[in-house]
Amino acid sequence: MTGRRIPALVLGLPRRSPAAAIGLLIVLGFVVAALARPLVWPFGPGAADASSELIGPSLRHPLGTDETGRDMLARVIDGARYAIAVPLAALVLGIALGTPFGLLAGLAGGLADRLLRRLAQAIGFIPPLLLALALVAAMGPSLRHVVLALGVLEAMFFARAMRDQVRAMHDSGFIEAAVAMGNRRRRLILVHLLPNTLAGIASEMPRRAAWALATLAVMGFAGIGTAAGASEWGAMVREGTNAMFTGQWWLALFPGLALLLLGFGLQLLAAGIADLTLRSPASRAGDLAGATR
Amino acid sequence: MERPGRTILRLLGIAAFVFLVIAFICFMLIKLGAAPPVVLLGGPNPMPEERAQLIAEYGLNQPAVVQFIRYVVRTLAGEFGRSWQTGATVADDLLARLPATLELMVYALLLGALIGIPAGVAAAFSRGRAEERTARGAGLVGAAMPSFLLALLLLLVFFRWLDLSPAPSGRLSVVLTPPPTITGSYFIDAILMQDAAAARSALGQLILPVLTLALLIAAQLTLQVRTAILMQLDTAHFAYARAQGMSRDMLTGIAMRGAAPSIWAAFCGQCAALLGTTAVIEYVFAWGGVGQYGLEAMSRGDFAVMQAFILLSAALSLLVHLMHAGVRRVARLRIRRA
Amino acid sequence: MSVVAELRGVSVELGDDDRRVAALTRIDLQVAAGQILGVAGESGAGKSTLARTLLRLVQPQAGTVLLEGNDITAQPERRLRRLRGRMTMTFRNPLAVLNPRMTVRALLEEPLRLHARLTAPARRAAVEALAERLRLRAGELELRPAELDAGRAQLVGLGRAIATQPRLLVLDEPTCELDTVAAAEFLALLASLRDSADMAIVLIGHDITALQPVADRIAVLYLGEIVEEGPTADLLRDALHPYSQALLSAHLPADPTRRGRRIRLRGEAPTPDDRTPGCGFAPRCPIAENRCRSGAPTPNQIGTDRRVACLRVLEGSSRIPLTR
Amino acid sequence: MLLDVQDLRVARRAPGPDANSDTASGPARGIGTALAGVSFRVVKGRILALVGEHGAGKSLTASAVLGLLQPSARVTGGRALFEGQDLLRMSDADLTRVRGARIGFVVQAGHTTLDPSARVGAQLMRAQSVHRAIVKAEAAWRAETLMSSMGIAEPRLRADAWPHELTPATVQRVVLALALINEPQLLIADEPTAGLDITTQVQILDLLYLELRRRRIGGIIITRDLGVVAQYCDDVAVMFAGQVVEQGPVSQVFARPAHPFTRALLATVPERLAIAGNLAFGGALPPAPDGCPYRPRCPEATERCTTAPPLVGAGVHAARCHFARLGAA
Repeated sequence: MTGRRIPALVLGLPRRSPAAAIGLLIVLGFVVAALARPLVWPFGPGAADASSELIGPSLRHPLGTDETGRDMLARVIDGARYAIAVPLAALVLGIALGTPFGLLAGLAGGLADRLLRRLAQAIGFIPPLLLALALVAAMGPSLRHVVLALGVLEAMFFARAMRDQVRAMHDSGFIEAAVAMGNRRRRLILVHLLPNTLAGIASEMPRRAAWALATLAVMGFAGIGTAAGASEWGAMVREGTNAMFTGQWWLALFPGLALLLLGFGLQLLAAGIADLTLRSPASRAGDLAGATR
Repeated sequence: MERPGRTILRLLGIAAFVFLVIAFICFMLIKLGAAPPVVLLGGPNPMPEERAQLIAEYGLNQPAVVQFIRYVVRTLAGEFGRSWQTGATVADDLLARLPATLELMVYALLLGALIGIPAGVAAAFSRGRAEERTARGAGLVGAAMPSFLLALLLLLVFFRWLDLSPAPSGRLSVVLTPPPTITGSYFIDAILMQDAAAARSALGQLILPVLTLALLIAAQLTLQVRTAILMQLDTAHFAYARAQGMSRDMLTGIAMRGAAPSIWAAFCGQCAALLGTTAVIEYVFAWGGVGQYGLEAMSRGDFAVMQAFILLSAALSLLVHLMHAGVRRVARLRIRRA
Repeated sequence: MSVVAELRGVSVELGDDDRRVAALTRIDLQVAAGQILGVAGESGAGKSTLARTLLRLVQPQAGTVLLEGNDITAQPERRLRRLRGRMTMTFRNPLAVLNPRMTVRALLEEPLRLHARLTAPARRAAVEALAERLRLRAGELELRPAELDAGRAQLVGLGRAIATQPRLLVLDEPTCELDTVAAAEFLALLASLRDSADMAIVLIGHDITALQPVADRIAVLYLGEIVEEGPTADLLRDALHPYSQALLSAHLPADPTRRGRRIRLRGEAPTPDDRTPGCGFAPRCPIAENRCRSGAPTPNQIGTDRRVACLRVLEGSSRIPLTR
Repeated sequence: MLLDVQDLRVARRAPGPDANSDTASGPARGIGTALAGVSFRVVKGRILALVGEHGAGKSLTASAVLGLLQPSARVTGGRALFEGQDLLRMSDADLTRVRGARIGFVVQAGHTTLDPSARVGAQLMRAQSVHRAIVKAEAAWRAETLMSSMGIAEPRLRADAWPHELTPATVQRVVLALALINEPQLLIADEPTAGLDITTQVQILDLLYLELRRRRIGGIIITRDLGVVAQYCDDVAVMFAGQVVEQGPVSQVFARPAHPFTRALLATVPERLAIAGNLAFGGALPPAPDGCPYRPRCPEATERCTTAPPLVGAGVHAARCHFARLGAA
């Protein structure tokens, strides 16, 4: 797979992994919708209209309106900005913070590595969802804090993943060969270690984004860090919960379904990538051994 | 080979380290807070005497190190402070609410495993067929499903539309009085007290939250079990056994035995992370357990509760971790004995 | 003939602090320019450790490692790095040692980039010349490791090793994952290299007979010790150490008319963990005596340039009677 | 006649996107590995060697005969008559009764064949109960007896061991026992000693040889080692690019190789390897898609080789070459 060029990789994706292709399509769909909404949709997310409060789904308002007459479709699409930007920012932060740590720990080995591992293990005993919620609750509700809390937790994940990759790679042949060839440490890391370890981590990214998205939504739903934005999907579900039982089910349902769809897209993408990168080990053991049916 | 004394010492050392790290994080929650600690611990408008007491209790005018040591000592003594929302001590509040949460979690785990493990096994064995795609797709949808959305959807269908289940108003119909506490589970206690009405009501209230949690667990387990079994199916020894003409039952047995450690790890992983999801579900169903208590404390900034809740969640997953390691150790000893 | 690489009384221990295992014990070895030294031994004999010690990728606990007469035993890695163009090696598993993200061209270019001060066009030309020497096919320079089979990958590995015109080339079981045809081609290429480039080559393998076509001398390794060493022809004609004899007789001649009579050894090739006092081979040796289990034999000079570490060799009673 | 494979053809599609498909390693991915008409015979009590380079289709042939092809490959023609019955047209249920019972097999990398989570003895007993109703005590007794005749000391103790506790050579002995425990009429062994030390390799091969002879079992040994062929096999089939290019009794084929590929293969043997001359085997050249597949590497190729060569036979010795040199001596 390494030999292929990027365009060929993208064009060939539907054939090689339908799951990854559909997942990618869903995610990109949300991105495009969030960017293009002002151009194509007549209603804005904040435009209250007293004449059309709490209208059910109709042609004019496909997802209905809320109690102040705002168009739900506009609000849901507006929420996609948060649903995309916050996990993305958290992911970037997590990778930027986490990978250097993991790289250093993996390279150093020994005591430093053991200590960091124990530390990560200890922190890992707190369910990540609760830790993220607590961090935001402690720091106070603001978009920055939400990104920071999610980013720190992503960083812990990526540090650990990177560390494992480095350790595994360290024992693999081509690093030893590179040492035997007389590579400097810096070149060893930049040319040989980093590209290969990053490739190993890349497949985890959609799943981590899905985690950040879900956690963001729980924050919104529980009213923690609602400053993330009025049209954040979790917060919208929270607002619509009571209306759901009085008959206005669309208020909570559609933002919830948007969450589900985007999350599903990310999960599909992750599963597809895993399928593409993981080949069954037995298939390499020869035909007789590899035949499974 | 291993001296038990040394092993125990080592374990104690690790436990102490883990506790200190987690205590530090809980302690830091206050330091991260935007408001002064007195407000965080005593509520928006603490009385002057309350204020003085808090400062004395926590040593708030002393250096941070001293505060941390005090916090550790207090925590070890089981003192978690007072909730400014309920006015009671956090320890009492937690103890009163714990049975409700445990009841929910235990049933959900059992039901989740009962659905998820067979589904995962079936998915793996029907590799490449429609059944697998269905099970895997369902697993992925479940993995992407926001917990609160599933709860609301179930409520919408079974409570609002079909009117089959009671309102999400806690563990028991509001018109009934709870049975006296024996095990802490309203359902079991009601049965023990032969209170049919209470038992029926408790069961009715349980169904939807347990189902929600169980479905979420089952979705994850399906995916994890499927992967674990598939890895077994891809081994050369499995192919060999199949080629030797073993019956389907024997093959299933071989794959299950091989995958058992992974499945056990997946199950324990679900246990460890469960309190977070449970909190959200309790919140939706107004369950009145520790999860709802903790979540509301977080959204209102009741820091003493928040700290204790995080500690409790860590303690629970530490317990699960020990259970996981213990079983694995026993299983490995069984192998090594040969 | 100038000695290029030499080990003097080298001992290497591997493992962590809890458990140290003697991988090599008191190794004396010399290899001269223009010479191929074959090293034969079974798994656990210390072959790979020997290769890495020659290149000082492993720090020995005792003894001296010399490269072109210079003691490199205690050189810091920073200094060694500059020598790594003069002493190179190839590995057992040829595919695993190639960075999967680099093309064959980049892989061949790397040693030049590290050790030769060449301009980019000169380096390009050098890579092309190298490819021709290896008889790579058109387009193969642009492939990546995943698109190569073991034979081609080992060829690339060899190209990387000889790109900087080293003085010492160590080949760690280069043909063990190769087909017979690919292996034969590899050995033929190696022989032509020996004749054209004046370097010292250490060729490691697990079978004496497989080394025979190209090796000038052969050393037999057992449990981290050299039990016998001498010119290839002498050793093949008349192996003196019981283990060398057993190894030779275990070879299956590809000739149905030659039904070899075989020396049957007890048990399996041991790991260094199972090392017993006395001669390491004694537990499996068909002619071991009581003294073999107590005193470890030291290498004895036999004739002009053979060494054998066996107590019975001096009396001329080290030959095992053949039975079927 | 124990096994008569006639014109066996297997097509293989390029590995698809789904993770469960197989991946041929190296440049041969998807092409060239299919079988283009493989024929050979195994006689009761004789051992046939299947030799050739990696990717020539040796293992694929065995998989096809046993009905164990990967999903990406399928049989497109030919017959494989085992005691008169065509294995290729047998139902899966019938095939299951043949495999492991009447045909035993040893696969490459034997250590992966054993179930890591079951004791060795239990696996040997399990293999027996698959094919017949047997009392536990008898199954255990038979397992121990066979382990002992496979040269495993203290079989009762070893039967209680887990696979990871055994040395590679002992594992291989257990694997052999597993293949023989149901007293098959035919044994297919795919690289039975790959990865073993050479001193243990001969121990294992000696055992296998004696056991096959003693029980008058027909054997197919797939190997790349011509020494194994010369010393342990009666007949040989040389494969190249999915075809048998030469077959016959080992003594005749080794004495008078009729196909240029066989000659090249025999020239690689250490004792014969003439290093002095610059040997060009052309090992890296891919086989030709039409005509004689060996043409690109053949030093004797002519115009005629662009047409498919016929099978030229002289009695039991035959080769697929326009210029086959047969029976001259």
